[in-house]
Amino acid sequence: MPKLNMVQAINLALRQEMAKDKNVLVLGEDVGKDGGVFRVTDGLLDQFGSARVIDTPLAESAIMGAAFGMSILGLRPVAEIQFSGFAFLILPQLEGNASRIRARSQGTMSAPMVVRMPYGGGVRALEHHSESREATFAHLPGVKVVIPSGPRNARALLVAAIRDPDPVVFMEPKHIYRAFKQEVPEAEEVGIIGQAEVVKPGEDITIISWGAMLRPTLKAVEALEAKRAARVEVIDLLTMSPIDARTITESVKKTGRCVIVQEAPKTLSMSSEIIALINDKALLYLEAPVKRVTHFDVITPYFGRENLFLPNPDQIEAALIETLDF
Amino acid sequence: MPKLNMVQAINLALRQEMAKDKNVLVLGEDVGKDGGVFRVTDGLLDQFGSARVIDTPLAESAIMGAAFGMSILGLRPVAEIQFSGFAFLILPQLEGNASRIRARSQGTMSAPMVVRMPYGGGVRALEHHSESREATFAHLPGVKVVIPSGPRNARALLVAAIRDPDPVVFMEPKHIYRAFKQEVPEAEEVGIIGQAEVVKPGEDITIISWGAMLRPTLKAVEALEAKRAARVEVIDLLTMSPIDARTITESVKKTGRCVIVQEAPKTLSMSSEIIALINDKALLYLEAPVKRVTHFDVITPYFGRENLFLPNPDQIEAALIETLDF
Amino acid sequence: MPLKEIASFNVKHLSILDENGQWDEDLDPKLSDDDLIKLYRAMVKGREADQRMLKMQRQGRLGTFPPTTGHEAVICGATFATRDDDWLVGSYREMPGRLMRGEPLERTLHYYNGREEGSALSAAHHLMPIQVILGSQLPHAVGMAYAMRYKGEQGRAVVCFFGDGASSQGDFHEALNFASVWQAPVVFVCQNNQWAISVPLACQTRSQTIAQKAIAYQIPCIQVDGNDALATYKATKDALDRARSGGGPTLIEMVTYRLIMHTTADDPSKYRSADEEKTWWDKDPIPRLFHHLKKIGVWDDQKQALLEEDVKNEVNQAVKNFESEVDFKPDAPFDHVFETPSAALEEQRALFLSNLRDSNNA
Amino acid sequence: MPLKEIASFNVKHLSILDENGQWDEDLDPKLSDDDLIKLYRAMVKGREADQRMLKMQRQGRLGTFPPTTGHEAVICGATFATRDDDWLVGSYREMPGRLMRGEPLERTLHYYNGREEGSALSAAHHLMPIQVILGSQLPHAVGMAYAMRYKGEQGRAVVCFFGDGASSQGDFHEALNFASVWQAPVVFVCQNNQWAISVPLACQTRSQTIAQKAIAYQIPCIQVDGNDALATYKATKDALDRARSGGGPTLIEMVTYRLIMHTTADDPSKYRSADEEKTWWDKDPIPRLFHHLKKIGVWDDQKQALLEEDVKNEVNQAVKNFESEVDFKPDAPFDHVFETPSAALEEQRALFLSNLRDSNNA
Ligand SMILES: Cc1ncc(C[n+]2csc(CCOP(=O)(O)OP(=O)(O)O)c2C)c(N)n1
Ligand SMILES: Cc1ncc(C[n+]2csc(CCOP(=O)(O)OP(=O)(O)O)c2C)c(N)n1
Ligand SMILES: [Mg+2]
Ligand SMILES: [Mg+2]
Repeated sequence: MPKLNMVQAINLALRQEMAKDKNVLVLGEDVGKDGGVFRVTDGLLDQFGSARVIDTPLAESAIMGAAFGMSILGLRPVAEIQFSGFAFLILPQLEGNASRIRARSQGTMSAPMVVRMPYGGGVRALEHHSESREATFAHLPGVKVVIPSGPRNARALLVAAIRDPDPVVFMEPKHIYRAFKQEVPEAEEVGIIGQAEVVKPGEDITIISWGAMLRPTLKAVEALEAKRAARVEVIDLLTMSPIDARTITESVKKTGRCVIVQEAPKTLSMSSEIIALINDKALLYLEAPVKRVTHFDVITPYFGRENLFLPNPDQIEAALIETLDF
Repeated sequence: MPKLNMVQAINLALRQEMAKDKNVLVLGEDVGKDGGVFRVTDGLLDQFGSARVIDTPLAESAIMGAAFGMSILGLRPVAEIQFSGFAFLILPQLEGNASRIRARSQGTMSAPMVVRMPYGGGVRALEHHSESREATFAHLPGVKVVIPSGPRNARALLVAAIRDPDPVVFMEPKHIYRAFKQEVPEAEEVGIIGQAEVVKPGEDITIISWGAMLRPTLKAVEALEAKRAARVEVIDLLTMSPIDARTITESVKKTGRCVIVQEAPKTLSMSSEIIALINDKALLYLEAPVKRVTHFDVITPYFGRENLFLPNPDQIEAALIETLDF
Repeated sequence: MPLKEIASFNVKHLSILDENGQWDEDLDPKLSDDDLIKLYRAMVKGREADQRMLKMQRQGRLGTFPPTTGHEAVICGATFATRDDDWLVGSYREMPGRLMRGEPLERTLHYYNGREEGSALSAAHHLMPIQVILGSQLPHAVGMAYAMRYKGEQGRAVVCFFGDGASSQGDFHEALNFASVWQAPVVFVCQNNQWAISVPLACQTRSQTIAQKAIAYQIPCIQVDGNDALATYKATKDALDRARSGGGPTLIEMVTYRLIMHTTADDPSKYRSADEEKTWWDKDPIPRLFHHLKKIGVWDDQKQALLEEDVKNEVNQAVKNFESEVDFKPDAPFDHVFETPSAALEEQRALFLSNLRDSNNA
Repeated sequence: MPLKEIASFNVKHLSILDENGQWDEDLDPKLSDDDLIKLYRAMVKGREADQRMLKMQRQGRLGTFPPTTGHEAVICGATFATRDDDWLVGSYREMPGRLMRGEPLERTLHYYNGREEGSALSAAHHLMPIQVILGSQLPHAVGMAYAMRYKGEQGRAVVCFFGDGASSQGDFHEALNFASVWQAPVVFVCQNNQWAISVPLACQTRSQTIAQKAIAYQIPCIQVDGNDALATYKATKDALDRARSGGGPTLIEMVTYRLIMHTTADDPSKYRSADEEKTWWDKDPIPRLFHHLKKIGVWDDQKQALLEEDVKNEVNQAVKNFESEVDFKPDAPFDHVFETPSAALEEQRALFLSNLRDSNNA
C-alpha cells in the first residue's frame, strides 16, 4: 500500500471520485492551475479539464451559492474554501439554502455537495488562518460536519461525503496536512459519516478528540500509560454532526470518566455539546466531572503566541491524571 | 410610571440615548420613514433627522461593515437587522472585524456598536423569520450577546449596550414585542450586561430561560407550585455571552436540580453550554441530570407547524416534575 | 497617450406598447393571436388570484404574503418567453408566473398558510421554491445554468427574478460576475418596482438605471417598460435566444410599480403618496394589454366576461382544494433534515410525538 | 419612443510618464522638486524594506508575508496625495504607504512575525490595521468617511485600497453602493496587479476594466497607469479634491503588476511565465521615475547613491529595533477580548498562566 500524507490522500479521493462519476466537479479559488494553495487539488485540472476543475473568481458566497445550484440539478460539486477563516462568508448560503432545500421542498429537492476547507492552527499562518470553528457549522440542522484525523480516514470520509445525499462541510486540519503519512489503499474505501472511532480501547477513562488534536492526545495517553496502570479509551470523533452519541455514551458508561481535547475555544464548543450529551444519557455513570483541555475564549492569537494557547500533551496528561484521581 | 410594551420600551431607550449623545445613530433597512417593520424606530427620523436615522440600501454586510467603520471613529451606531434570519450576512464582518479590532490593535482601537435584531418564533411569519440562533453569536469571542425578556429590562439593557465599549448583539424576542406591557420609568435605567437575574428565588430546583421563553416558564412554575410544595428558583439569563456563571452555579449548588428552557434547537445550543458550565463548576451538587426543554434539531418549520415545535408550559412543568422526582 | 477614452457603454430602453395605446409595430414580437390571449389570460388570472388571496388574508385564512398586483406584465411576459424546461429561479413576487408553469395555486396557498408542502411540486415544474433571502437566488441560477450546459443540455436556460432592493446585495454582484466569467445561459430579470418596502429607489442606488449595473460585468443589458407585456416578453425572448446560443447572460431591468402593499403586514401610506400610486394605476399593465388586444381585433368584451368568469372559477376551485387538504404529517420536519434521519433525530421525533399525544389528551 | 438610448458612459485612462520616458507636461501635477524627491524616496525605501523582508523570511526571521515589489507607484503616489489626517484603509499590500505615514517599519515586522503588537500604533497614524479578509475593508472606509462628515470634519477623506481579486467580493459592491448613496468622501483605489494568487484577471472578471465597475453606482472612475507615480498621485489628488468638496466617492483603477510572488508561500512559476514577468520588470515604476527626475534635473547618480545608503541604514536600524524588542506579554490576548475582561476570562487567564509556569518548569 502506498504511504500518503493527508494532502495526497484527499487528492486521491477527489481523483478517484471524479474518474468514477462525471457529476463530481471541483471549484474554488486557485484550485486549478495552482492546484490549491496547499496543493490538495494538484493535477486535477490536467486530468479533468477546466469545466470540472474551476478556478472561480474570488467570492466565497457565490462559490457556495453556485455549487448549491449545481447540486440541485444533480451535479456533486466539491467546493473549496481556501481557509476556513473565510467560511463565514458561505454561512448565509449554507444555512439559508443548502441546509434547508430538503425541508423547503418536502424532500423533493436536495443539495448533495461538499465544502472542503483547511482549518486550525499550527502552521504559523496569518490572521484568520488558524481558527477552529467547527461548532458554528455543527449547530446548523441539515448540515453534516466531518473532520478527519489522518490520511486514511480523510480519504475514506471524503469519498463518503461526496456520495452523501446531503451537504457536508469537510474540515481539514491543515496542521497535519503533511505532518505524517499513512498507508492508504489505492482500492476504494468509504468511511461512515456519523460514526466515531474507538482508536484504542480502555476501561478506566475515556478521552475524546478530533482532527489535529488526536496526535497530542495519543502522545499524552502513551505517556500516562507508561507511568500508571490506567487503561485509556481513545475516541476519535470524526463526525461533528450528526454526533455519534452511542459510541460516546457507551464508553463513558464503561469508564465513568471523560476528558475532551479540542483546538477550539471553550464556550459553546463541541466539548460543551459532548458534556451535555453525557448529562442527557450517562450522567449517573460519571465518577468525576468531565474535564476539558481547550483553547481559550480569546481572539485566536497570531502565530507568535499560538503555541502557548494550543493544547499540548502535558496539559492533556495532567487532565487525565486529575480526572483519574478525582 | 408609564406602561410600555417592548417595542415602545426599546424606542424609549433609543430616543433617550440619541438625545443624550449625538454620537449615537441608527441605521438599517426601513428604520427611517417606516419606523422599522416592527415600528421600533418610529418617530426617530422626525426627531433626529436623516443623518442620524439612516434608511440604508438593502445590504446587511455593508450595514454591519459601515457601522463598524463609524464606531472606529467614535460614533456609537445602533444597526438594525430587519430579522435575525438575515443576520448570517453580518457574521463575516462581525467575526472578522468588530469582534477582533480590540485584539488586532492591542487595545488601541475598539468597536462600540450595537446590532439589534428581532428573533424567534411565535408570530406566524415566513421562512427565515422564526429562528433562534443566539448560540452562533455567543460562540464568538469579543462579542457580547444580550436577550431581554420584557419591556423594562429591554430598555435598561439596550441603554447598557449602547454605552458598552464593545460590540453587542442585542436580540429582541419578537414574540413578546407587543405581548404585554410593564412599567418602564421615564428616568434612566441602565442594565448590567453579563448579569443574569433571579426572577424568583427557590430552594428545590433551578429553572433557566431567556427571551420569550420566560413567560411559559413562569406559567409552568406557577402551575407546579400550586400543586406541590416544591420551591422553584427561576433565572432569567439575559446575557448569553459573557454568561453569568456565578448566578447559575450558586443556584444549582443550592437546589441540586436544574431545568433549562430554550426556543433554539438542542445541539450546540446555550443549554449545552449551561450544562457544560454546571459540569465544570457544580457537578457534584447535582441530584439529577439537567433537563432541557428545547426546540428540535430540525429545520425550523413554517408557521403551520410552529406551535407544535416550541416549548410550552405543559412540557416545562413535566420537565420540572421529572427532575424533582428523579 | 495621456487622458484617453478606452471604453464606452450605453443603456437602451425598450417600450412597444405604451400607456396611451401607442404601439410600435416594428418592434412587436408578433405573437400569434392564441399566444397573445394566453399571455393576457395569465395576467388576468394572476390578478384574480392575488386579489382573492388578499381577501383570504384579511379573513385570517392565509398568513402574510407579498401581493403581485401591478407586476403582471413583468412576470407573465418574461415567463411566457421561457420554455417549460427552462428553470425559473425567483424570489417571492412571481406567483402568476408559477401558475403559468402549471404549479397549482393550491401550492402557493399552502405556502402562505405556513406549510412546506407548498413547495413540494415546484421542481416538477422547473421552478425553484419561493426564496425569501434577498439576492440569495442569483448565485443558484448561475450554478444551475452552469450545470445545464455542463450536462450537455444545449439550448436550455435559466431565468432569474429579483427586486430593485435585492440588487444592492453582495450576492447580486458575485452572481453576475460568475455568470459573465462562465458565460452561463442565464437571464437576470430585475423587477424594479421602485420600492423596497419603504425605501425608494433613490435611497437604494444613485445610478440612473439598474440596467447599467451590467456594465460592471461586460454583460448586455436593457431597460424595459415593465408594464408593457409585449416589451417584457420580447426582451426576455431576445436574451434567452442569446443565452441558448452560447452568448452568455443578460441583465434586464423591468420598470414597474408595486400597486399595493409590500406584504399584507405593510402600510404604504406611511411612506408614499396616494398621488404617486394613482399615476401608476394609470399605467396598469392589464387594461393596457386589454385595449390593445381589442384594438387589433383579437379580443372583445364578451370574451373578457367569459375569461373573468373562467378565471374566477379556477381560483375558486383552487381555494376549495386548498381548504379541503388538511391532512399534514405533524412530524414531517424530522423526515427532511437529512435523507436518512440520524439516530438522534429519531429519538427527538419520538419525544415530539409523545408530547403531541400528551397535549392531544390534555 | 421605442428602443432609445437613455444613458451613456465612458472610461478614461490616465498616463503622464510612460515606460519610454515620454512625459505629458500638461497633465503633470507639477509637484515641487522637494515633493518629487520625497515621493521617489518613499518608493525606494519601500523596495528596500520589501527586499530586506524577503531575505529575513528566507532566513526564518519572519513569517509569511505579501511583498510589495512593483506596487510602489500605486501605493506611494496615492498615499502622497493624502493628508496626514485622512484615513488610509488598506488591505495587506500597502507597506510603503504605511511607512510614508510614519508607522515604523518595526511594526510591520512584528506583524509578520506573528504579533498583534504590529498594529498597536496604526491608529495614531490614521491607518487601519492590515486587513486579511478580501474586500472586507471597503464598507469600513465608507462608514469612516460617513463618520468624518457627520462629525463636521470638513475636508477630511478616506482612501481605501484593495486588489483586483477583491473586486469580485460582495462587500466591494455593497460598499461602493453605500458610498454613492451617501456621497461619502472616500476614494477607492484598486491595485489591479492582474493576478489574484494564481488567478489571472481574465478569470476574475470579463469586464474590459475594473474602473467601469463604478458605472454601476454612478460613481466617477478612471483607469491609471499604476506604474506611473505622477499619474497615480494626480488621479488620487483629483479624487480627493472632489471628495473633500462634497463631490462624493471615486473609483480609481491602477494597473500594475506584482513583480514577484503573491506571498512568500507562493510559487508564481506554477501559473505564469517568466516572459510575462520580464515585460513588467521593464515597466518597473522606480527606474521610470529615476530617469525622469534625472532628465528634469532634480536628481543625479550621486544623490541616488546617498539615498540608497540612507534607506539601507534606516531599514537596518528598524530591523535592529525589531529584533531587540522581545518582551511580549504572553497573556495579552486575555486583555483585549473586551475592554474589561469577564470573570470567566480572568479564570481562564489564571489557568493559562499556570500552564505556562508548568511548562517553563518542565
Ligand atoms: C437579505 C434580506 N434582508 C432583508 C429582508 C427583509 N425584506 C423582505 S422584502 C424587503 C424589500 C425587498 O425589496 P425589493 O428587492 O425591491 O423587492 P420587492 O419586495 O420590491 O419586490 C426586505 C428588506 C430579506 N427578506 N432578505
Ligand atoms: C475573503 C477572502 N478569501 C480568500 C482569501 C485568500 N487570499 C488571500 S490573497 C488572495 C488573492 C487576492 O488577490 P487580489 O485581491 O488581486 O490582491 P493581490 O494579492 O493581488 O494584491 C486570496 C484568494 C482571503 N484573504 N480573503
Ligand atoms: Mg422593489
Ligand atoms: Mg491582484
